[in-house]
Amino acid sequence: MDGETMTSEWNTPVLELKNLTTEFVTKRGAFRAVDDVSLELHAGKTLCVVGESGSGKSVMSRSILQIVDPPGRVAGGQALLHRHRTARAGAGEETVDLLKLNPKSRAIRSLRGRDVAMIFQEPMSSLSPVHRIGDQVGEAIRLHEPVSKKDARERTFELLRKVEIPNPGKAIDQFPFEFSGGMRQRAMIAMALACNPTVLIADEPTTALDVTIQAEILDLIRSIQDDSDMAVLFITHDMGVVAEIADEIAVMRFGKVVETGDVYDIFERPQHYYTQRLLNSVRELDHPSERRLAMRKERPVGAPCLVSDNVRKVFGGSKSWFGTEVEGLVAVNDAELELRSGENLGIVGESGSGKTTLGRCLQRVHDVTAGRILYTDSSGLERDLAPLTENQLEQPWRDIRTVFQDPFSSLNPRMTIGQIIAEPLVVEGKLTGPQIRERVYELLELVGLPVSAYMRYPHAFSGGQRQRVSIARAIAPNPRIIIADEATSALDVSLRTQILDLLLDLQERLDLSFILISHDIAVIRYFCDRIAVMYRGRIVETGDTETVCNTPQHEYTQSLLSAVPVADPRARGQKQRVRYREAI
Amino acid sequence: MTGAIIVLMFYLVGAFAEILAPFDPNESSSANIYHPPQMVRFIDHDADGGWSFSPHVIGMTMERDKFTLKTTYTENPEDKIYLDFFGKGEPYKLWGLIPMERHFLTTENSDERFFLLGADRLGRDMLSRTIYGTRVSMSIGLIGVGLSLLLGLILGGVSGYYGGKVDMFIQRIVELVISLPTIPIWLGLSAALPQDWSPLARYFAITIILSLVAWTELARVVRGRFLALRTEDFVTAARLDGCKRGRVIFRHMMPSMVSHIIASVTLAIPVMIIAETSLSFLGLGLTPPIISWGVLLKEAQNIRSIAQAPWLFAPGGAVCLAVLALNFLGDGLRDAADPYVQDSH
Amino acid sequence: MLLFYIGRRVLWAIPFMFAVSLIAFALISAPPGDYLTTFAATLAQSGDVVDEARLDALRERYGFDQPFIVQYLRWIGGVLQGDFGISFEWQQPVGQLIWERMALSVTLALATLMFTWAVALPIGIYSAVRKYSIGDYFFTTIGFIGLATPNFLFALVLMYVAVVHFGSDVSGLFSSEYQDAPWSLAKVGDLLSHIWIPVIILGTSATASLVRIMRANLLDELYRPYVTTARAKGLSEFRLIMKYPVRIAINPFISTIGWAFPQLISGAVITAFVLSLPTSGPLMLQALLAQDMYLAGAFILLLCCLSIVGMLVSDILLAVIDPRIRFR
Amino acid sequence: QTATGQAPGLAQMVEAGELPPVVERVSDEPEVVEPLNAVGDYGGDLRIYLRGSSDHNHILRVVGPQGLVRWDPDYTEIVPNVAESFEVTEGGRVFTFHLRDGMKWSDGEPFTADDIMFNIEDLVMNEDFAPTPPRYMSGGEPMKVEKVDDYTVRFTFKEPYGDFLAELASPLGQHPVLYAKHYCSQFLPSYNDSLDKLIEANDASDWQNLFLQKCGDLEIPARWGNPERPTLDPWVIKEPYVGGTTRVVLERNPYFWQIDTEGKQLPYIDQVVAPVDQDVESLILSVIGGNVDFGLRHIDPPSNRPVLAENREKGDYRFFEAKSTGGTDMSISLNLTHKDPDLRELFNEEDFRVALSLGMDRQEIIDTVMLGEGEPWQQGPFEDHPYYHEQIATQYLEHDPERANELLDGLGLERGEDGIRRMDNGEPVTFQVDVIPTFDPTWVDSLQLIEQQWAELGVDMEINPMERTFFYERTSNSNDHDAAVWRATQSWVPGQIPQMLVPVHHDSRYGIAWRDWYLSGGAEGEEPPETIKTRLELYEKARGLTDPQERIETFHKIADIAAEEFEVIGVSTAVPTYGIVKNDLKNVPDSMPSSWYYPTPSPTLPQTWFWQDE
Ligand SMILES: Nc1ncnc2c1ncn2[C@@H]1O[C@H](COP(=O)(O)OP(=O)(O)OP(=O)(O)O)[C@@H](O)[C@H]1O
Ligand SMILES: Nc1ncnc2c1ncn2[C@@H]1O[C@H](COP(=O)(O)OP(=O)(O)OP(=O)(O)O)[C@@H](O)[C@H]1O
Ligand SMILES: [Mg+2]
Ligand SMILES: [Mg+2]
Repeated sequence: MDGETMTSEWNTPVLELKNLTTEFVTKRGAFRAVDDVSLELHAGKTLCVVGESGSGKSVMSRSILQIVDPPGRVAGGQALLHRHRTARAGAGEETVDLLKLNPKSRAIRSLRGRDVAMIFQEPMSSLSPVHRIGDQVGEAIRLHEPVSKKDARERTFELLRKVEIPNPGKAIDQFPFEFSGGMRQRAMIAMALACNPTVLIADEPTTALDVTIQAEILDLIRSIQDDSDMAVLFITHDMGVVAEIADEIAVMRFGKVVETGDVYDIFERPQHYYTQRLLNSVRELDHPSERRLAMRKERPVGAPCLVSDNVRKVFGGSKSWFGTEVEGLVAVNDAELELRSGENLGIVGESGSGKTTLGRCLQRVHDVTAGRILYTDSSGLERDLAPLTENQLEQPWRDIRTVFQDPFSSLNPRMTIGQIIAEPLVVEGKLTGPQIRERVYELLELVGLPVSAYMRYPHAFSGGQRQRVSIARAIAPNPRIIIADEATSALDVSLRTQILDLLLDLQERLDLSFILISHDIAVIRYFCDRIAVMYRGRIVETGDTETVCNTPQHEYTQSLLSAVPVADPRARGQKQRVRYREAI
Repeated sequence: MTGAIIVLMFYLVGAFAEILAPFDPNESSSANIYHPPQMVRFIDHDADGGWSFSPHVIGMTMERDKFTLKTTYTENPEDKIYLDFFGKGEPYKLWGLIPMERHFLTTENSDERFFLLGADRLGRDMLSRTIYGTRVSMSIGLIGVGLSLLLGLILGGVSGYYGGKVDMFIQRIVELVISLPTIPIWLGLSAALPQDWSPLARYFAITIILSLVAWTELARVVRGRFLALRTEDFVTAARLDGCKRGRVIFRHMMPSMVSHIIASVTLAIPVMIIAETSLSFLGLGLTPPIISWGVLLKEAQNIRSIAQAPWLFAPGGAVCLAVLALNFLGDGLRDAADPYVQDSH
Repeated sequence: MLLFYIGRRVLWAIPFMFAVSLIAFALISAPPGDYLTTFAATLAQSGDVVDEARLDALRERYGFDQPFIVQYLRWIGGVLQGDFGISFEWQQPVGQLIWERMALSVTLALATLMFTWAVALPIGIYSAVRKYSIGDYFFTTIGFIGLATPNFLFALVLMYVAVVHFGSDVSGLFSSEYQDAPWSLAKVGDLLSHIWIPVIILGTSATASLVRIMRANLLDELYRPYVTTARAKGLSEFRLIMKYPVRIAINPFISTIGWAFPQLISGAVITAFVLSLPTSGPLMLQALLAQDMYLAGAFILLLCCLSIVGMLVSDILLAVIDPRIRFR
Repeated sequence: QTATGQAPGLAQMVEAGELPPVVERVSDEPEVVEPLNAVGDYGGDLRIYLRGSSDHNHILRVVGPQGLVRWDPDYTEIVPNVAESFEVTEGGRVFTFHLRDGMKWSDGEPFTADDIMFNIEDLVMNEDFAPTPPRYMSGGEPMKVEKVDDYTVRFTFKEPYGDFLAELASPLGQHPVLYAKHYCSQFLPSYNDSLDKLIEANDASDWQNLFLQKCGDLEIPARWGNPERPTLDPWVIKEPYVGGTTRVVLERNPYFWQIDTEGKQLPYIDQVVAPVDQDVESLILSVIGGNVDFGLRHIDPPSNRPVLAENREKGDYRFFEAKSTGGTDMSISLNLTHKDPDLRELFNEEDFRVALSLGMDRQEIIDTVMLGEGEPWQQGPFEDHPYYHEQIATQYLEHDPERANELLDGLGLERGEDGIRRMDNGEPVTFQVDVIPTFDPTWVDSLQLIEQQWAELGVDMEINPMERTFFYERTSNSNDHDAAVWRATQSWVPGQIPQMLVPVHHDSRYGIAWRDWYLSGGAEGEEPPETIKTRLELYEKARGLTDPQERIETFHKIADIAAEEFEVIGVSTAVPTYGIVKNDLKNVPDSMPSSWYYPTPSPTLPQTWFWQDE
């Protein structure tokens, strides 16, 4: 596009990618993750990048700041940052080509975080485990602005509050592992926004957030954008979000941009075959899966097989390390929940409300502080899992599988994908070596990964690819119950339906039950028979999915549903959002 | 790669010491006391100007000053000692079993001797001694480190993985061993050895003593790492995969420490070799007639060697070389185990 | 809170000390014979001859003919009352002999520890960040040569070179004029001007191993996602590495303080012996070799105390530095 | 002759009134010493060294035992020392000593017969303090001591005791004049009623311990640990030898009782300074660095000689010779009272021992290990010594493997397939030789050669190196050894214990069980055969003789028997060692005997040594 002729400030790009190409040079040859990508970012505008999982979105965004991990390198192209066109432009600031700068130079360092800030896709692993949240966020401020420690802390506090982290005064001194996934993600966002960047690169920044908070965050970004003409590059799989915020859309596939255009154009007149499929999937996801409904007719839901009876989980309670009484954090508060065999149960709820914790309790990964977990195994025997020791849990663990919320940290960095998926099979010991291999190949294919993934290590995958590895691992040994914690959040919509259908397939074949923890109401509606809503550690409402979605009883549920973005740009801003706050 | 080759070479040298050593390491000779090292010359010039390829050294004659008792050697250009590859030398038994008499390098005339690394105070060939020392020292390193590695990993792993009472108990044992200064432990344990054990038995006992003292360090580090690792999701995932504890520890957690373990192992081997030397210093470790690098260094450990026979420190060079090679081998192993590095080559 | 924890550890240490003392005493008594046998042997070595009848009488008086446990109880009973017993060799109360030497030992060990850390950390970081650079190879090689040379040999060579080529004497910790002088500022200065030699001798091998360990651990952390995050913030490479991966890679370092310290003290024994340092090492070694039980016992007990303190410190530091451990 | 001169430092103190004049300080009958070369000047330090702990005897050797009598510098005759003169009467049963009139302890208190009576009655004969050493007994009874007058004491024995004077001259015979009554009596319960307080104040465990702490004893470091203790020595302790010290300093005794021929009070040298080094190698470095004025102990093995010789100019020192008094540095004793009956039978075959001796190539050992110093030798004094006994010194020295093999064949020890001989029971002839490698490094070296040489005979000897306490325990106490190496540097003169001729000492490792029998009066151990018993009787007799010639003859009788029995196998003559002395240090003889009983160098009177620039 010819930017120079456009005199209007409005349409002038602040960041221009020209023919960006990024390669991974491995033993098996060079692999182009980003192939000749050209994009423009305009001040005050949002460019949404959607695309297939593994299509190079994250790598592209990292290439801009030259922080691609070692075997990767930017092979060509330009990333022109027109500094003079930004709101905070000072005298003498002009266009720089970010890719020309030495990645270790002071020049690029001063741009990183200040001019161009970045939110990473995997917030769980992207924070240092041994530094306090406040320290990590505040550092970004102190790096680029001459403020005192105290001021920085104050601003950090303010930022944490803005990104809706409850009790920021306490959170500021906590460590990342004390945070829920969504909280970490919000911390990341706070960190990126710390210096009011002119360009914000957000790589799936809201995957771990429930829709209420997501809406708040999107509002926050928008308001900053309004204030300071921040340009936003927003990578997401959630077409609802795209419809909500995008000014322009770029669609990526196999490292290339296959389609760009105005948000309305794309939604209404998609050109590329992939875009069309994507939008179809969105529509499909809007109502319950036909398959599921058909299946239920054939084989009705059975008796409860996993029951949480007043389960309570307190973190860091009475016996702390230094031997004093400390009031713990009640993550799960007398949760009552039952999963029936052959049923799909969805859990939705605010970020940090204890969904993950509840899931882990149900599986007895965490000790529970109080309550019972009644599990009925295939022979019909009911057992309370709560008091069991690790040895006794062997069988239940084989039956109940889990997909972790953070795929990256749940994959052993020193094992190949093949080894990881094969592990439960190897341990089970039922199959021979070659059989296991066969099975792994089969699983890889089922989740849409190439066979070549077998020999590679987790770090060389995209977020969505890792998530699929997690799923493959969970279904590998034919379990009875699968607890899937945000199992599809990093997948593009078409892949998402594909995976959900796969799970339904399995259910049909194997009489599986699912607990699906998700923020994506569409996914829940598509997949789940019943739904449980969590709020602050409590189950506040349960019921049939459709019933709850159509006539929510609890106020929180109402607010949640009111915040679900609609995948239609025309409907933008029309919905009335309500915010629920419990009186404390 | 080079590291691996050199390490392999060291072990081969140890294994085939009898063949590689030109002479019996214990054969002393009053005529060769503190014989300095000789250079090998490859080209032999005839009297009439012609030349031929025949490796040889120039013989030397000893003189001893009656008053200072100092030995001096003068080259005797007439006296050429010709060397022979795989020639017949003193008969020996390979590994005490197979009778042989060929040596890798010998003199053509079996009465003559040559000293590439010089000779010690009894006129014994340092090259042969260093070669024989390789056997004992490298295996002490290997066995001792192996043992302590095993102990350290198992106990440290169990301690860090289980935490709680088990951790408490194992940590107390570790602390006990750590807090006792090494020298009294050495003294006490060596005291427990029967005094008429054969040198070989004593050698093994000492190896075990060394590793009994050495394992704690690793155990403690491993535990520290485990405590941190235990909370990682992928470890939980492994548990949920149905892995038994052993498998969780060794298949899933241990690889994350592989760098550290490799580093400590490559470090522990020289430490073992040196510890053996220190024991020798105290008169407790290996003592002559056993030949180890430690014993040789201990023998060289006096002013006289420093001043007049610096070649006696050749075994020290061997230690250095072995240690460096082991270390580079360790680097290679580490890289092989590092997924990030693997992709980038 | 921390105090409570320390308190608990200290309470734990009491039964522990008993166990240690028992083992220590057993170790000392393990070698056959007793102080008097050694005494006779020592004198014989110098060509002196001892009066045998005298030895037998002393043996009885010192109670060497009594069973082990009786001797132990007698000793530990005294220790509990602050009486470490009498050194057989010197006929002096053990309490008079140990303290000054212990203090110097601790000083030396601390100095060495600081030296090793000061050298090892930067080099370790350097060789991890610049893996396979010339500098990496250089430091590795130097370090390993240091590691592969027995300390006492190094000490001896150094002394020889100093005496023969520079005509100076590097042994000891004080110049002769300060040797028996009371403590003063000048004496401290004199100490400082001498202490660097043993520090270097003792420090080289420890440095080499720390460098390698640091390097290995750091390499593991360098490519973690959180490092990239920090990089994206615009942190300079140096601060970045120092603040994030180093902080985590230092974990095993901390675990080592616990034993590094006591081991430095006991590892220094032979070096101190060669260099004639007035630290506890040579005296302990002599006491052990001479089977001067109470003296050796007191040293071992004190060293054990130091280790326990060291381990306590390292546990606390570990918890402070790695919150994952603290909140396990 | 009376004292007229004194050190400048002392003269100043006299002037200041801090000290009485020199005539009063020195006895009315001072010993007048004729210095070796010249009358000296006052001043300077004598720098020696100490090696770690238990090196107290090095101080003693320089300061001198200062007993009633001492050896003359040639180690042949006993001369008065603290005693002004002595008489031996009644066939060697009565010894009368005349003390020096007006002689003083180092604190100025008079030294009289009372001090000797205190030493003998309150300490030597005090069973609470210590058992009475055998050297003060004869015929199973302790001696009797009377004070004849203030300056005369008389010692009476039950049986004649010709060796008594030699015992007194040795470092172990100093008891009668070791403690000053006026000072040391305060630590005895019989003299001090409030001793308990003193014990407590000094952290001592009991009065014996307190006494040792304060007054020391013959051979313990604490003797040099208390600067307050009065002595009769030329130098007295200033910086004491206590645990962990790094330096010991002695300063001149202002009341010392010897003067030179010009009437100048000895010693010439102001101070003796001894840094404490742990390692022998660092001692050698000190010597090379010129920081040692006189050194002999620890540095004297021939292996150090080249380095020391090389650096003579640098260190500004010369060598002096320290002749051995005889015997061998290395002897191998097979355990003739072995617990294993088969080995015992084998070892008791004299032919076996002779064969081993003939199988040794001594010259090769000397050339290789001893740098060519020494000659093949079995044991006993050298040719030029009055006690020289040819047979015991020189039999079976030749290297004659043929004869040796014949002898072994004659014993019916057939060679097995591996070339090793078999005993009657079919077991190979294998035995271990216990040795302390740190004690004398040449031992292991020599053994390695011997091992090979004996292997030629079909005898499988194994070297069993061990730490010294293990060695003592095994070889001297529990009698568990097959064979052991020890030194046997002896000339059999009075005072020395001839442990290689008669099993009377724990170093008699060929017959520890016999020794136990002898020392316990037959209660323990094993009754020895006639040949040993005869020797033991002769030895007892010899100790009583006063006539030197008669004593020599008796010893030769013992040696005759011992030579016939051939219990101990020697290697070579004890190598003459050497010491170093600074070029500017005068009156040091170029050669002196080296022996503990002498003890080197004190009879050469270091108090007469002095500094003089060339
Ligand atoms: N370190 C690496 N080595 C080799 N290949 C890599 C590496 N990192 C990423 N890739 C590959 O690059 C491609 C693009 O990855 P990227 O993370 O950009 O995908 P993405 O579009 O962000 O996908 P997702 O939506 O799943 O996050 C993927 O196919 C991935 O396998
Ligand atoms: N290991 C822990 N230590 C202390 N607090 C914890 C720990 N894990 C979770 N919490 C706290 O428990 C609460 C619930 O966390 P949980 O991870 O279950 O939330 P979630 O519902 O899964 O949220 P999200 O949707 O954001 O992942 C949070 O407030 C979190 O801070
Ligand atoms: Mg991505
Ligand atoms: Mg969660």
